[in-house]
Amino acid sequence: MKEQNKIRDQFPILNQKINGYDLVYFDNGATSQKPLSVIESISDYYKNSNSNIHRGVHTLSRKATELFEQARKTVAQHFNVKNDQQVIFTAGTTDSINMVVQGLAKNYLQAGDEIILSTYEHHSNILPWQLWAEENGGKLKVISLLDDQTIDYAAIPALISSKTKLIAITHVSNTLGLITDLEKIKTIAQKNNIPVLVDGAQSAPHMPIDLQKLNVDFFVCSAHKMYGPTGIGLLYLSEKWLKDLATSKPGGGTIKTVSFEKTEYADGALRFEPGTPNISGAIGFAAAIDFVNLVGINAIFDHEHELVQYAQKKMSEIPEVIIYGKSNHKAGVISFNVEGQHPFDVGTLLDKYGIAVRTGHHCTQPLMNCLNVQGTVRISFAIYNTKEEIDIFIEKLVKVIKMLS
Amino acid sequence: MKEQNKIRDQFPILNQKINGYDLVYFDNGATSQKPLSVIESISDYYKNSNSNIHRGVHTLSRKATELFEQARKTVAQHFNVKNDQQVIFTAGTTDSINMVVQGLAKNYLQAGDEIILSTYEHHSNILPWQLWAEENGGKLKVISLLDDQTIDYAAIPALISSKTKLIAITHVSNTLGLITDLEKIKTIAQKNNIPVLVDGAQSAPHMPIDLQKLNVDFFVCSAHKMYGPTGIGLLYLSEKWLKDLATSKPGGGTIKTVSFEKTEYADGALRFEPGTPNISGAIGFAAAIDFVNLVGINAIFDHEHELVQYAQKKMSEIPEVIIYGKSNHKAGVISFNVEGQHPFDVGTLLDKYGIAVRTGHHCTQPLMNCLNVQGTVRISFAIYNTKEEIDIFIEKLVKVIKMLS
Amino acid sequence: MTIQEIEKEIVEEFDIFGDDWEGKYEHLIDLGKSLPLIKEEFKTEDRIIKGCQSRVWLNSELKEGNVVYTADADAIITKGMVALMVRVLSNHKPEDIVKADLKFVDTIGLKEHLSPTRANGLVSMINKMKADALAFIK
Amino acid sequence: MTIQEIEKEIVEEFDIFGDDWEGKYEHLIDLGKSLPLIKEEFKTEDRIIKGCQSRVWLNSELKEGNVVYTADADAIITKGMVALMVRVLSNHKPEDIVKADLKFVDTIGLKEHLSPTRANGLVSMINKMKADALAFIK
Ligand SMILES: Cc1ncc(COP(=O)(O)O)c(C=O)c1O
Ligand SMILES: Cc1ncc(COP(=O)(O)O)c(C=O)c1O
Repeated sequence: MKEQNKIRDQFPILNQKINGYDLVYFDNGATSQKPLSVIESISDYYKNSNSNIHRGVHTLSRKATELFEQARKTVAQHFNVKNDQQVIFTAGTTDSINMVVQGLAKNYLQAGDEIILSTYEHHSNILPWQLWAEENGGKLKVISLLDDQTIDYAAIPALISSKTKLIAITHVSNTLGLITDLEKIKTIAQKNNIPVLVDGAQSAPHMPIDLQKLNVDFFVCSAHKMYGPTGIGLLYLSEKWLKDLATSKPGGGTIKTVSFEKTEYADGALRFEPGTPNISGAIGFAAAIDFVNLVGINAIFDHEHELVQYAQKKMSEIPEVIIYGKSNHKAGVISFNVEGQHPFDVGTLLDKYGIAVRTGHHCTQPLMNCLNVQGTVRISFAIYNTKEEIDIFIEKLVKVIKMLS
Repeated sequence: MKEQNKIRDQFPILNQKINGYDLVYFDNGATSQKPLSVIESISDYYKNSNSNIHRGVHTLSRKATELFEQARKTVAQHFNVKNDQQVIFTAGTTDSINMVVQGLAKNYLQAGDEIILSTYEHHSNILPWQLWAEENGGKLKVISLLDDQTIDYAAIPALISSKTKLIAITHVSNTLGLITDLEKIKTIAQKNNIPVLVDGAQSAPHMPIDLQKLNVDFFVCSAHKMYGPTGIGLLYLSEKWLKDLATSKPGGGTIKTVSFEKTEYADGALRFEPGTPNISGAIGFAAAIDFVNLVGINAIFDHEHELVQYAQKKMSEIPEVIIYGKSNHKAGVISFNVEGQHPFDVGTLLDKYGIAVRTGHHCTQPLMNCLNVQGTVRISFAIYNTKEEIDIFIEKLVKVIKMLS
Repeated sequence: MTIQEIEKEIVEEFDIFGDDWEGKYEHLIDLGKSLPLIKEEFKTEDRIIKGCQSRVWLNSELKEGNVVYTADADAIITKGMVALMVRVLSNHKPEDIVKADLKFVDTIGLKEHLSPTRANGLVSMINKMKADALAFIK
Repeated sequence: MTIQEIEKEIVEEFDIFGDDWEGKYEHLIDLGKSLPLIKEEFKTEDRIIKGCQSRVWLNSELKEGNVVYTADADAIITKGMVALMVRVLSNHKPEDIVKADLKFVDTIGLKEHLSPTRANGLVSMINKMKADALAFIK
């Protein structure tokens, strides 16, 4: 509890009133709040070391380059990446996925090829593939869900053909919190020699991830969902794809030599980081990882797991509440509806009580269709949330239900 | 002078010693420093209003959305854009250009088509076109420079054919500071009904830009070169291209409805802003524009122009100094070499005296080839630079030349 | 009653609740529940005004020089707001509708629902109501 | 002399300048100018070590059990550094070269030039020198 207070002290934004009530921030799946150490890493950078990086001969430029490359090392270490060149800074998960799709479209994917996705993918892991498929005669195959909304692993082999070129799957469903069993996916993929892309936007903030052990081809996530700033994310490439993924977004900094006749591209991460990168973003990302490691990612997982268990139990006691994806194996996310009520009304009234939740389709419309709902209400936790906040939430939820019915 | 001090007070980074000497920051072409108001707009955002934007029903989300959309309005107003949906936030100039190229490649450019560029383009305005050309059988045609390194406008008509699909040209050369006469370009383009893309990375920080008057198809720039944060830039689209530019980078937020069968994309700016945008970046960009407007963009231009005149005059008095692009019609940039010396040595020694300059090819290798040099030394100014700093620079440059020879 | 008079009436109606926002919202919800606002046959795709989350249907007709609106929404709070808008604007001359400033929303403390960043389609609905009125003038 | 002895000699040579960085750099520049470090015929494309801005050429040979380096650079400060490296490492057993820690660069206050973020190719050159030495062992 004292520990918890010390953590909350790091997040000044939590000390505010909304409509006269203490803010309860349960919208961490959309974006987490940022600790002071992250906020200050950014201002410190601008106050002391700001400069453009690479190629610079002056002191500030060297300082900034070292901070930026140190950030790359911090990210690499955190995810246990062997060679820090495999860590590519992008604008976020969506940007990372687009870079993979555009690169693969150039020298790997052919007309008629198939990509396997799951029903609970985020739009950001659907639309880029869908656009590729539409424009190039490709095909998306969708893994269905079982009645408890977990992935129907047994259905995957039947989806695989000689045309299957990739499995792109989310690690943790942003809507349901369910954790995909990547070992099962990988066993099937490896047997058929199919590369795997893991959308880690919702797993990276909540659980330990060892990319050497995970041993997939692509892993992507966003800093802003894991205590870091907006506008920066990770694209991890396996050693193979670091060489083989085609350049889709060239620009200043990605090259060795340029002439109008011929351009020789750089090796390593630089080939995928055109133009001036989000330098302060990378530094803030590293500060966020330092924060996570100070608390301990396992401690974060345990804490959030406890919150989920506690909240699900309490919510189950409210007869009008329908919880989706009610498994125990889930990260800090719960999606629900109140019977007969529109999620928008529930969210609006909870907000009046100072409780920030997300409502709607959560960028997972295919999952909504599968659940046969317009939307859900989603609460999602971070390390700074408490059981007391859940108690408040439950109390107010009961009030809201009364108001609406 | 008092005004100038008040401005410098806004930039805490300038008050530092490098190797015992006062920092003289003449690397503004690479990236400018940031005033406190920009730095604080970012920390304030994270301390008070951080949340994911759009679709949110809770108070913080509304606050963050309003700040983000207000930032769009601020940028639109500054560049006199009619409809703020024409302002698209990207990761920077390079990202903006890539979005244009990728979009045009889908439904506008055909095999055999030609793009016209100038010899003094930045790699970021060469490589994306070159990659498109290589992969799709397109062709780049290059406008040559006259002996004084200005664009040979008279040569353009001969480059135009029925296959010419776009002129992509930099507004201000990042290496030479020369200002392109866009009216001449536009006259030729309009006569032949050819769209124009303007790379404003180096003009937006230094001179007033009215996009309604300018009336080009695409205009791009980066916040970090105009007192704003890294990781955020502008892609301006004309009304026509806001509708017609193909979606190349889809993701969460860019849609109306999604299913695995069919996706309906959103109208307006959102279609080009997939995933969680760089929210704090957009807010910092707006704060930077507020700073520019407080000082006055015309005052900035005049001040920098005076510095360029002053510095060029003083530099001309040093016999070993060769200035490139020695026109009077230039923004705050001067490129030079010391006869017989490598720019890297000049830059390294100036840095020892606390003077930050850029050396090398400045991501303009084709221009270097044209100048027949390996690289140059570049000094570039911002509103906080002073004549006193130029005096120091000149004094040290003379010393450096002595040390090297 | 003129538009202004109806606005005044609504303001007084909500004034009773003072600072009691819960009372206000309960009243709004009651308004939302009180009546079917639109004929089922009018709830067609082309009459939908899409917010991100909550959908609004609107039908506009000109009857004896006045615009008659009927509308509906799928979320009850939105529907309450829709009911207020219809009560204020319906059965008035197009000219008066176009000029209406709808300040009452601010006064009764529900302004946030008309924020353009709100995901409920209300702003689009009002724009549509005014646009339809304008079309009847021309 | 052993590698360490040469390092010590260089440290003493630079110690004379104390805090006078200008003196140090003038000395470094003189070292760079003093001699052609590599035969022109060896300045081939495949012997170039590319920094972003300043280029280094390196040639390694094994002569009577010692590695003999010759090298050059196009920027004079880089060339001075190259001259120091060659002076320290050339004519030693591959085993000793591989182990050398080259702390003298730090001691004489030129460490920044060995920063991996420096655009001068020196770090790559040292890596190449050591890799070549290692190759001679195997
Ligand atoms: C003329 C010009 N174009 C494009 C760019 C690329 O801008 P960014 O690195 O912010 O993407 C620059 C920056 O160096 C530039 O000067
Ligand atoms: C599972 C999942 N994938 C992708 C994304 C997109 O991330 P971003 O918006 O940071 O690009 C999200 C964020 O909502 C997500 O939850």
